[in-house]
Amino acid sequence: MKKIINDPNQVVQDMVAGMVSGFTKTIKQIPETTVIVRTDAPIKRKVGLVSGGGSGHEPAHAGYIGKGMLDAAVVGEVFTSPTPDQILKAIKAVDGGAGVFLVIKNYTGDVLNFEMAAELAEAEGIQVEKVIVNDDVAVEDSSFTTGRRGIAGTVLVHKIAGAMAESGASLAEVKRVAEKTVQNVRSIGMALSPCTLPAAGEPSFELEEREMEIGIGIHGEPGIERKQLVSADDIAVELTNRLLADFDFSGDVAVMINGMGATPEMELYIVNQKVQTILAEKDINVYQTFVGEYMTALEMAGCSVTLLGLDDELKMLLETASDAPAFRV
Amino acid sequence: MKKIINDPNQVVQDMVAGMVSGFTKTIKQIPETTVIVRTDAPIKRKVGLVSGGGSGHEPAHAGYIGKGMLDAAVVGEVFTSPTPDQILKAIKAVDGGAGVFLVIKNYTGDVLNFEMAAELAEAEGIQVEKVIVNDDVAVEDSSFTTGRRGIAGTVLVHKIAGAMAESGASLAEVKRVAEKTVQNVRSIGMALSPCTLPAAGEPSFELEEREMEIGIGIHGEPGIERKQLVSADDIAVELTNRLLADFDFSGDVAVMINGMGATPEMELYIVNQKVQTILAEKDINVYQTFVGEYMTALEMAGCSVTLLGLDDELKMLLETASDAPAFRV
Amino acid sequence: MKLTVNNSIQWFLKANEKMQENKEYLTLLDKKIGDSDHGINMARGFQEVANKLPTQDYASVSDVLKDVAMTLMSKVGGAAGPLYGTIFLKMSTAVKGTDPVDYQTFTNGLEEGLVGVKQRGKADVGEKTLVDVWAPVVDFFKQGVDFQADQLVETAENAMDNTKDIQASKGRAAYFKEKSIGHIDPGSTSSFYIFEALAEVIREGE
Amino acid sequence: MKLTVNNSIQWFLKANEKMQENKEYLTLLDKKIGDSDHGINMARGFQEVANKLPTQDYASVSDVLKDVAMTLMSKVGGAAGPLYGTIFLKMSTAVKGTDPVDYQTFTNGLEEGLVGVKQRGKADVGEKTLVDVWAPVVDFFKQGVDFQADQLVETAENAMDNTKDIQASKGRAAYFKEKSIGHIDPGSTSSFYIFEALAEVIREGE
Ligand SMILES: Nc1ncnc2c1ncn2[C@@H]1O[C@H](COP(=O)(O)OP(=O)(O)O)[C@@H](O)[C@H]1O
Ligand SMILES: Nc1ncnc2c1ncn2[C@@H]1O[C@H](COP(=O)(O)OP(=O)(O)O)[C@@H](O)[C@H]1O
Ligand SMILES: [Mg+2]
Ligand SMILES: [Mg+2]
Ligand SMILES: [Mg+2]
Ligand SMILES: [Mg+2]
Repeated sequence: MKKIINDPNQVVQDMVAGMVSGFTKTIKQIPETTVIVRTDAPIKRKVGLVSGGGSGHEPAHAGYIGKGMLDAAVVGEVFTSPTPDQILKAIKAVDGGAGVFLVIKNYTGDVLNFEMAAELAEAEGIQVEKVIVNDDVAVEDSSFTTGRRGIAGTVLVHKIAGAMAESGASLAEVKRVAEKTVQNVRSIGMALSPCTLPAAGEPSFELEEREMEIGIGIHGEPGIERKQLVSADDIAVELTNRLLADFDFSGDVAVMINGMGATPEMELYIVNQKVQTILAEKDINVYQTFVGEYMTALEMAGCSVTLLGLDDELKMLLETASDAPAFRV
Repeated sequence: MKKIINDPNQVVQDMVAGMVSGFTKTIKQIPETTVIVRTDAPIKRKVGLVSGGGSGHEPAHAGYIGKGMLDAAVVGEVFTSPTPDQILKAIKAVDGGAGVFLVIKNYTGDVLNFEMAAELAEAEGIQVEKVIVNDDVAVEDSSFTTGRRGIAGTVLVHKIAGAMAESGASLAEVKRVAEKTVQNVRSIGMALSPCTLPAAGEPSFELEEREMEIGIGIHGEPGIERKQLVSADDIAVELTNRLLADFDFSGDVAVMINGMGATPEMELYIVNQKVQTILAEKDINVYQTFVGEYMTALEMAGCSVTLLGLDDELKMLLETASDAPAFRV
Repeated sequence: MKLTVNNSIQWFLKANEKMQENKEYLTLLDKKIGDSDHGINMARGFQEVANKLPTQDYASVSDVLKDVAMTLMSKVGGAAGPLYGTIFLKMSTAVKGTDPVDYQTFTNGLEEGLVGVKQRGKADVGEKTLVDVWAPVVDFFKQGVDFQADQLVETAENAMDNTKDIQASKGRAAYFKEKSIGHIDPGSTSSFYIFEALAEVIREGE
Repeated sequence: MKLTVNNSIQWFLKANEKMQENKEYLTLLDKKIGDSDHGINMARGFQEVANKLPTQDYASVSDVLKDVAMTLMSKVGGAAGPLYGTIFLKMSTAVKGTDPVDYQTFTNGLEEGLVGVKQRGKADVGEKTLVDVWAPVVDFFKQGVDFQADQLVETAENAMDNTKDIQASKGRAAYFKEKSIGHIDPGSTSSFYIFEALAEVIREGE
């Protein structure tokens, strides 16, 4: 394992310190926590927006803190949901009286910890609402299991809910647009090579030299299929077709080509080229495109494709200004 | 070699197509070239700003196109300077009558090709000025050799020259602030693992499992020393001290912690934490901080640290608005 | 069998030793059908518990259990944190008022813990989670007062081993679908260590 | 020796074959003391030259050389592109007006190319660049009219081999400082192929 770190058990503490260091005008760390908050929080009468999850997905989630997006991010251990006490601190720090909205990715750990935090906050008289993002079409949409994972589409939920909250909308309104976004967003990922948790010291899975995995999650969880590595165009076709098969995207869409960590931007653009071509062929109009690293899995090589169906309201919210360093509009 | 590409010999064409695809409101490709230009170019009476170089350094350089930064980027083959004919096309496309300014990184290939293009442009009656960025302190500053390389500091030159040009300043004024920036900026990089050119198919150098290289260039060119991998803090100390030994940074500085391609953002923040601590100990005031991927070397793992000494003029130019997707202010 | 404050502290100190010793093994199990962090998470959480318990003055077993619950809840994270937190919190409530805790009360506490974790995780027996160890152990306790520590270990161990044949339908292992079969559930294994530690404490008291 | 339009086209077609055959080798040399692209660059540029030359109607050797120069300049990139571009452009100018090109004019052309590339690259003999092959070859041509193709190959080959012992002070190899010693210069090697191709053309004309 080759990493630029100090103590493998201290990476999260060190990272959070380094996230705030040099950025004290805009964000602050709640002392003795791994919660990062806008310096101007809580904002009176604005719905507070809190997200978070395990770390190792940077810039998610702290990079999305800023006017027009998140008010706080709760940073868990690597690939491990943060705990209810930390989440509760974030909720309290951003509650400006209009309630707090939680964006949760659909993993057992995240759901349990955020739900417990929400219960604790409600017990203290804070109004809390939430949305659970489950955009990953690689997982069967079953009510008997945990269901679909939340992956890169989460970033678009942050953006849209954040814009709505910034406009002064009520908690119910924020929830409504967040849920609409979740209903309209689909993603799927793939990987060429694994990632290594600092404290584990070894790659969390193996892939052969000419092998790739379609449908992989952002913690290296298995996908749909392992198979021979194919061309960028063929990868783009497979991923895009799986999204189109799952949801009716006729109309306007936003496209996000997300790098998993180690993939050169060059390769993301090559994928983007083909995705755009496919959508054009199907008369799907691309309203906005995002290419870059938005939701990573440490140094995993690979990418994901996200499509979000847009109506006029979502378009408007997607375009509103955002100060978040990782999603500046 | 595992890459998400189609034909290894077509990666640049495919990438450029994918850079423009989905972003046609803001940028366009000059047909049959690998030149990318602002859609609103040429802008009357504004100095046109052109940069470029080999590809594989994304988001450099096309990510820095936008109001307040570059007008055009010329994309060469992977790690290979673009050719004079392409550069000339960029110059012509952005000349709004106030002349064109070239930001060149100090590599023999880049200097030769850009100089030839400048000669051709001047022969066609376009006023051209240039700056050669050589911020890499890992290379001896010798007049008998090629001299220092241009690395991540180049991005700050784009920003500052771009802001000046956007303000309506003359070619001479743009050149003056660009040169001031070059005089005040120093960088140094390090790597944990190599990168592979698509057409070469094999890593361009090797590093042992517990080895790192200090002072490496953005094409994997050798640095100062190969040695045992040490902690993030020790790496930060070594890199920062080499910068401080080379230039008097007392006063205000901008800090850039740049990822080389495969390094998780987590690790960049860990390095940032220590760099900020060192600077604080030396009473150097950090005016602004940038952490992310600004100038990469395909999927090389590693980072670089850049310091830029700031006076009031540079501060102001650094803070002015920029629409460039990879450097939005 | 009676559980004193001191017994209960010993229980968690021993459990911690096992988590530390088997940190890599638990992580390896989680690598096979999860995200390679269960050992790291449990070792971190139980270390905190072990650091804390000896420094406090506890009036009751219920208080010990509550502190264990809160510490695990705030230090483990992931799925395991709230699940184990819930178990020991429910147990703490159930045994409140009896000190030392007698067999019946303790059994009741275990059962409340099981009910709580099933609710929290929306999981039932046969989904390849720690419920598959807790449920048989609760049954075992309910069978009678006069048991041997070895039988407890055996029950928990068999239950753990049996998770190998189950296809996961809850938690991260569910993503592996039929490929989850053939691997022991990491959470069931950490639960086994907890009962192994309990058996040792009971044995010492015998 | 006289160089016709056809001879000169053959020269570059043969040179292209060598660039294609040795693409990997040139890249390997550049991996040792550069950035692993020299073979890729030269193969791309000369392939374009080889694609173009047979499709055009050239009135003079000068025109052939000019087209070679412009094609290399716009297709090779990196350091080698403008350097080889400059060489053949200068040569084109120098041989203009004599067709077929006689020995004296050709020698003069080579020398003009050398002067041009030294200026362009700000490099002199002994800096471990292609100048270290071109300079001795120009000297060789200047020595006399009556030479054998084999001697040309030998001269260029020795010159190329000699770059091994030089410490680079120009181009990317200069970053390797003393570690550049012991490796043959990639640009000198591609220049050797160009002269080897020239020798073959001369041999065929003998
Ligand atoms: N819904 C659930 N109900 C009960 N136990 C569960 C549930 N989901 C997961 N678990 C248990 O948690 C264990 C995984 O814990 P851990 O690896 O720490 O968390 P995460 O899956 O978030 O990484 C599993 O092995 C399983 O025993
Ligand atoms: N200043 C210079 N003058 C003459 N030749 C040079 C100079 N710099 C580099 N070269 C030649 O160019 C070759 C490298 O070409 P290439 O690898 O294509 O370009 P780059 O170094 O830009 O990647 C070197 O081997 C050397 O022979
Ligand atoms: Mg986890
Ligand atoms: Mg090169
Ligand atoms: Mg896990
Ligand atoms: Mg080269």
